[in-house]
Amino acid sequence: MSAGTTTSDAGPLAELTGDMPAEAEEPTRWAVLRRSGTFWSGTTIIGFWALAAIFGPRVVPWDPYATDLLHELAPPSAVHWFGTDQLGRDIFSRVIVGSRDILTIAPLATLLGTIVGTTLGLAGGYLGGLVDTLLGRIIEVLISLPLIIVALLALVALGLSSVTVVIVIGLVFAPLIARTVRAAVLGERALDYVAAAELRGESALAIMFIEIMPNVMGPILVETTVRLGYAIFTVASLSFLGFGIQPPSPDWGLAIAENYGVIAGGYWWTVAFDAAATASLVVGVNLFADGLHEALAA
Amino acid sequence: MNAALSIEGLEVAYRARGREQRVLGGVSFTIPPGGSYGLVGESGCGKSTLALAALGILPRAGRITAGNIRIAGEDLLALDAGALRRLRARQVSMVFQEPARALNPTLTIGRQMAETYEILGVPRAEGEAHAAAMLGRVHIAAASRVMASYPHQLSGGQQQRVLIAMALAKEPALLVLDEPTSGLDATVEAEVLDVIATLRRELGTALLLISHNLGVVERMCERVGVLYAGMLVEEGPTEALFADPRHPYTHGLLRCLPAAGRRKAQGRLETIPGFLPAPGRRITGCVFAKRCRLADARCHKEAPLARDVGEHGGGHFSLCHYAERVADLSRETSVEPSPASDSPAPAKTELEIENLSKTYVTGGAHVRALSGVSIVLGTGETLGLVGESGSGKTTLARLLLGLTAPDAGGSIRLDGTRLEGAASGRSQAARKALQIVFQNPDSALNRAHTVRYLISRALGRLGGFRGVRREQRLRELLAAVRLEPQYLDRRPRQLSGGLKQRVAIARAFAGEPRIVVCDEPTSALDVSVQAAILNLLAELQRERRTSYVFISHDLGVVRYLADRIAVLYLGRLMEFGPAERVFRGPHHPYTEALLSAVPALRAEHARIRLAGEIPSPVDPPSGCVFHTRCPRKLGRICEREEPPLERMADHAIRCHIPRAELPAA
Amino acid sequence: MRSGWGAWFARRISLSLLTLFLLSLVVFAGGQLLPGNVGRTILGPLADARAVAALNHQLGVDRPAIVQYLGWIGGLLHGNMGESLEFRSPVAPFIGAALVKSLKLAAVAFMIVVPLSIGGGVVAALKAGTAIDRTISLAGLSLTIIPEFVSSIVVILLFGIWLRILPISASWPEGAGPLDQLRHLIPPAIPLVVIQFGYIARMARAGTIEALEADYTRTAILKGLPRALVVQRHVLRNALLPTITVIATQTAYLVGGLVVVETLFRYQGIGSLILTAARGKDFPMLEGGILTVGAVYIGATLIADALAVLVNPRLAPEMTG
Amino acid sequence: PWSAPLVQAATGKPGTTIRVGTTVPAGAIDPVTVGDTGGLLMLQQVGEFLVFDQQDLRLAPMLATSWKPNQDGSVWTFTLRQGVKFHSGKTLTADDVVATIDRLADPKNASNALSVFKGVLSKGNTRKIDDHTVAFHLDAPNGNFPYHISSDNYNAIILPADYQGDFEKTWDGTGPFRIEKYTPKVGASFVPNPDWWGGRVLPARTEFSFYTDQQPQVLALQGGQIDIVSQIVVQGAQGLLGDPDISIIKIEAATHRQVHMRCDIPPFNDKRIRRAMALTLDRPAIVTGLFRGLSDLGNDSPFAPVYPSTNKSVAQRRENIAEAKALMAAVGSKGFSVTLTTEQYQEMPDYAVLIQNAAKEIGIEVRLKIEPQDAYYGSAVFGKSDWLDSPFGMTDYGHRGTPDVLLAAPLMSGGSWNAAHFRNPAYDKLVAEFVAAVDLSSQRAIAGKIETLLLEETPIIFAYFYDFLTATRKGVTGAEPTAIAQLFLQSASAG
Ligand SMILES: Nc1ncnc2c1ncn2[C@@H]1O[C@H](COP(=O)(O)OP(=O)(O)OP(=O)(O)O)[C@@H](O)[C@H]1O
Ligand SMILES: Nc1ncnc2c1ncn2[C@@H]1O[C@H](COP(=O)(O)OP(=O)(O)OP(=O)(O)O)[C@@H](O)[C@H]1O
Ligand SMILES: [Mg+2]
Ligand SMILES: [Mg+2]
Repeated sequence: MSAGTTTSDAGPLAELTGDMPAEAEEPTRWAVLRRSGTFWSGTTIIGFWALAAIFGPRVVPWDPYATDLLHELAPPSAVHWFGTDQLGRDIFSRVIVGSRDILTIAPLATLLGTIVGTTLGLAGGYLGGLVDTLLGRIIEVLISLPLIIVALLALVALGLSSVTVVIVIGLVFAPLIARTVRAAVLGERALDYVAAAELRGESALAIMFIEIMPNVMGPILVETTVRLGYAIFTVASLSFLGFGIQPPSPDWGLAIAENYGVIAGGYWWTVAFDAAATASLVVGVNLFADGLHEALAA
Repeated sequence: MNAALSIEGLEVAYRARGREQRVLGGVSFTIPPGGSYGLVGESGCGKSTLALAALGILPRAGRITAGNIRIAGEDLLALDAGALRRLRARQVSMVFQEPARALNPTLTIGRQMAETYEILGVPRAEGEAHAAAMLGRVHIAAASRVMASYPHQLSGGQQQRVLIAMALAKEPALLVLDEPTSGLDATVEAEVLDVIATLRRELGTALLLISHNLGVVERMCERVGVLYAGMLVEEGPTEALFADPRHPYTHGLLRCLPAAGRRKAQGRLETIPGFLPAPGRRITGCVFAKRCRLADARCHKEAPLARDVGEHGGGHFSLCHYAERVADLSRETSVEPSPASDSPAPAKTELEIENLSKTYVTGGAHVRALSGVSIVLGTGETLGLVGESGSGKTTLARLLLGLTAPDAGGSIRLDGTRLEGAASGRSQAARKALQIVFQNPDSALNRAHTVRYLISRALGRLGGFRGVRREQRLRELLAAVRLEPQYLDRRPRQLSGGLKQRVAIARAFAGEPRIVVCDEPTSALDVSVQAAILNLLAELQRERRTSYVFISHDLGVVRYLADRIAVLYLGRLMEFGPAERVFRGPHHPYTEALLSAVPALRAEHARIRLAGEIPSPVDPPSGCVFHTRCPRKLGRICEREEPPLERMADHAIRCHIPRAELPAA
Repeated sequence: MRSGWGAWFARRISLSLLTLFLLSLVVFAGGQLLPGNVGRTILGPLADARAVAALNHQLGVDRPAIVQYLGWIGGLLHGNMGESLEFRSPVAPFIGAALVKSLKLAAVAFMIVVPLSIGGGVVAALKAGTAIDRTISLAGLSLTIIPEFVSSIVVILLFGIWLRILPISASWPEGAGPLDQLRHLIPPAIPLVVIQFGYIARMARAGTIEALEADYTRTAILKGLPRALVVQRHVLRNALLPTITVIATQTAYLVGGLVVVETLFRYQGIGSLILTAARGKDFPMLEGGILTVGAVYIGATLIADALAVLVNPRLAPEMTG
Repeated sequence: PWSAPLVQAATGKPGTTIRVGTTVPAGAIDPVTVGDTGGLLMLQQVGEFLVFDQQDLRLAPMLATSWKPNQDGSVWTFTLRQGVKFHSGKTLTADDVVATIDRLADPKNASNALSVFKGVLSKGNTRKIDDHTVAFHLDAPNGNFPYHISSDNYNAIILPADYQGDFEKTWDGTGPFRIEKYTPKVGASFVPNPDWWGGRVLPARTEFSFYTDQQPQVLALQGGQIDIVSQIVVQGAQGLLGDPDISIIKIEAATHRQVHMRCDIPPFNDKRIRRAMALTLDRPAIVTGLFRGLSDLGNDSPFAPVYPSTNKSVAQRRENIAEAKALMAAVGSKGFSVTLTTEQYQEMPDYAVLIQNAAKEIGIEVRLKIEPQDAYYGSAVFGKSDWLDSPFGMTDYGHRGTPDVLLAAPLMSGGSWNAAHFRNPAYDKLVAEFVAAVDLSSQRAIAGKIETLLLEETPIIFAYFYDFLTATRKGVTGAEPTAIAQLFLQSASAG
């Protein structure tokens, strides 16, 4: 056989005939996700609340903000399905509409935290050396501060508004996400495709964001969804402590804070539905995260 | 007497992503007491699954769906938990592929060994004595020190020997070895295999040996089974099967190895086209039909039955309709001998490495990974870099590419111009000139990107191509590495190992490099794929006069490709010269040992055993670094004085022994 | 490796000190952002401005910020954590008392949750795929997401008010014995257990499943060891390492992050100490509290890492890195 | 003889332990600086005042047995009780009184009473006549001066003359209880003072537990872990109001919220708009809804119904949307939007929501900004405080024994708490007259004029003055709270 000929039937092109490689046959992650009951239950719950947030104000039976001091603390009935609160507002309407603020703030905060955290994690993990040591220290500093305390301090310092809540939770989450991302990046950094990119003369930014980032999207995605659960939790806790969403928002955490004192008096409905709603949303997000996690691990 | 292991119609399925996938489809064979049986086949064909199933330790996802297994006469599937435990305690042992993972990292070796005796009711002190003795039998000298160590404190070879000692401690009727040496150096592998062979003979243990290395199987086993897609396609006495394969697949496997002494100039290597079918896929007809050059319509429709095809008796079975025609395959593509030049034609010097050293500092320790290495490489030549694990091959590659900065003092010249130490400091032209093909394509290809992106990006950055030009070059490059355009939109995980390595090669060639470093580019691949990749590399070199620095621990492969060979030991250049001269000798005693340790098929030469472990590069031996293991050590001079790298023409050797007395093949 | 320990500790400790120093800077800088001033906070909004100025002068907070910080850190180097501005007495006893309380609560919570969740996780792993596994996993998932303020209220109402079997305040009376203290600590520990259970159980389950499929476990099974021994000696040792680390990282939260639980159960732990110090602009108290939490967290991770190395010496080389 | 500031007779069982839940003192317990309810409650457990302001807002003797003004009310002379001993054993004399009051009036002293004495009493003007007589030479005539040094001024517990600022060590007062143990942030306990001038102290011991929140106190009371919650607000305590195991002690008080509208900048610089805003509120409904009726109605002046000087003939303002709309129309305003800034405190967020809803009726869109208290007050000086700078804000004001301070600081030109930026010379003059008036009938007459003026101008909405509430377990008797959150326990019994 002479050099350069590739037509012999035992030649290299023949090596390509036959089956597709095994992997191409396997169900894709999306297919795994599609069959995941966990994922769909989560999506359904989140979807329900998202719809409630969008269309709630138009479909609820009462104006969620309308006070009626003559019918305060009325128990659940045909008129007020979930009863009324201390100002006589309809709890059912408030619970439905109450998903609004949390469903805006929590995802935005998580998104911010993810963006900042991913950037820090990529920088620390890829650049290494002094940058990493310094970032590592700062991350450890921030992590050793209990989350709720940082959030409280920052909110007191920066003033209360939903934007501040977003920024504060985002920044509190950033180091946690950065830590996860950094660990994943360290694994990737050792892989040869990074060396190959360096040998092409790619810039550090290109290597971080074009080469490495797509490969750590799995952990980032998982971390993000897990964080989203915590964000909901945290927003609710901050509202509960009076540092989050402002009255008269029908926000659930706020509602629980405003009313929990009266449950001992038997007015359980002022808190129960909001607590259940909070729990259901966090469960939803966690189920969603779990399903995603399974699919990514598959 | 009962067979040590008898398997009949074994079928195993894995549940993966919610589906059952059959990976073993009715395997039957028997190992007589004290017999030895080798199992070979491509990665993923079900070898490990078979071994695990045979011992009843399949992973959770796995399930035996049919068949039965008898160990020393007992029906494994019918035993209750207690009986199964007793059977395992006395009759069977297994050594896994990766010794580091088969030892519990949290317990000392002594403790783990003692368990074996504990369960047999041997008193503690006696058990320890037994364990120490057993370690002695697997050539571990400081038994008490090793027993007090944790697994991570031992080298891979030691770990594997410990596992073998542990496996043989209970003098089992059956020993299963799943690729017991594939993570080890050839020199260590040879020693481990020796130990196994000796002990097995002494204890009368039957052996099931799984290996993709046909040489190993040939050396160790009486019978061999060839597994393909969960089916035993051929089975027979080792001698007969290797000499006269009766299945096209076996035939292909044997022929795609670079046969001893074969060189790239002598033509292409044989390959097996296509891929292993995906597990769980229903196949009508012969499982191998799609890749078989003998296949006809019948093969695609009708599944062949196993039949005895042996001419010499002794049970030689083949699962092929046309077993008798397999022999014809050889004749079709016999080697066309072409004049092999003894030393490479004098070529222009492309790359000049002078006095290159590299010291890593980790945790206060100085690891001298490379020490004063000087090498030259001509245009269009291949430099083969060989040496045991840790000898500094990869370090040298990384220094060349600028991925690691060398110690001060040395220099790398490309075409006479000195290169900066770090790739980031080099000109784009210099970066373009030096590219690499990594060992593991999974690691080397960014799995997030498509083939199109992977290659285009390299074309853009290194070749400076844009737009239509780039698209055109992309097609050309694909054709050059024999990739069909249909793969452009796939991601690496949708490609087989061989295809991935082609993409990696295409990427390396995107900027028309002058030199490509290949760091063990085929060691992660099956032999059938390896041949195709070697062919490709050889062709690309012929077409483009690219120089290669080719790193491999497989001397067969190095011999096939290399024009010059550099032998490294503990970061020192021990020998450097034209390939044929290095192989033929006179050569360095270390080279001699490396050559003799290669378990080539039907090798005739006697093996040279290197005593002891590779010394630590943190604290290398005085004088000649090889003296601690050298079988031809002269005496005190070797311990005291580092021998110079003595040149004779273009062949340099670092040894105190006069050239005339040095060994030759 | 032995000599590595000294170097490892030295390195870790110096890094920890650096972290704590940075932490003190962050807190100090953050403290400057808090609105108002100490004098105003102590005297209230309606107090006369002259009195506020006089008080600020007395407390020395009218000095430049950097001077205050240097003064504070100088004192710290001499082992003096400073004086509380609000309480006008040394902060050390306040922090000491709060720390002891926080540690007690954390210890009780750990004592309940660690065996429970590790046991649960391991059992789930051993029975993976069965109804038991699914029950435990689902319970873990469901419990983890109940916000503390919800579970705390339920606990108070249920045990403290309706059933009256547990105290509703975590603060035990003067001179209470260990058992009585424990009784008071159980109610606030329950919400913490609820939150932590799922998290730790999940880690333990994952680790156990991984170890169960590991080659060394197969090696052990093939030795013919009884299953219980295989699990105990080979699986658990390896499986629980990541869990230890996770537990350690929870200490920062358990010791310093319990504002809600401490408020609801009237417990004077570090969390509420930090919060009141911040709101009162009581800088030495705030620094002291936060640094204490930081030190506890760093200490816990240090211990967890050292423990991990002890259990699995293979991790030792990483110590140098 | 006058024995103790007691309404109920001491009929309870002696020798019980009284467990009280209260707000945690915010800082060091120092009579000079204390400004929070937790702290003042601690002071009052061991310390006593010259006079006691009773629940009906009339003064009763305490450490002073009698007092009288000179003719124009510019000098007040107090006669001290004989034979009173400090816990340290020292006998009380005029020197102690002079030193105590001078200390509080000294601007160099970080004194929390400075704002009370401002323009009333200066340092050095408290003079000893003899060992048991003290004269106060005022900066200006003041008919209500005794209130300024009564229990209303919680800092004014009488201390030994040589007080060193180390109250937390000595707790040296003259009161019925002496300190047993004080643990900052945790609690305190007191035991009877056997030498008390007032006679027998009923309880064997009192224990105070500090809480940062009302809810845990309510729950602790319901759970039987404490006997008294020293102060509750209706929000969050509705459960207690109907609980048969709980008694509520209710004291009519002047505690209120001031909803200020800045008179100097839009949108409230026109008094018609301010009046329109005030007319939107349905006050009786608010009082029912927020306080279950446990509150008086406010008439947009500091004159709470509880003050004897209040002129009740001035008509109560009622919700009148039509009139409010007419006023808006008269100004030509179709409505606007404005932010109501207020504090995260008790019922205030709820009240803010009610204001928001009410304002909607006349086209005013109110946005809420509800801040933590310290953020709301900021530095508490003009230019650095949401409280003093916001165009529309709501501030909490505690009970005062007289309306004097409330008339002056928040409403007079240049008043230091004048968040409404209200400047009205006629008003300033009326207030000066009111303060100087010594007899009740002239006070009432001037009050009428002030009330009318404020209704016309409406710089601040005073919608309600709610009652001070203390909750006890059934069976607790003899506990006497005051409207500023003091709690006298010498006659208490836990049944
Ligand atoms: N736990 C598992 N779950 C699902 N599928 C599995 C599992 N283990 C192995 N497989 C699949 O079973 C097939 C056979 O695998 P096995 O490990 O037996 O092959 P092998 O011949 O030992 O390969 P190698 O040479 O790479 O070790 C492969 O397709 C593999 O992907
Ligand atoms: N980054 C590093 N830090 C410290 N030591 C290193 C580093 N890289 C390699 N070494 C050490 O340098 C020596 C040479 O390593 P190198 O990887 O070059 O060997 P190799 O010949 O490529 O071995 P193998 O055949 O196992 O790939 C070894 O002792 C190795 O442990
Ligand atoms: Mg295998
Ligand atoms: Mg290498």
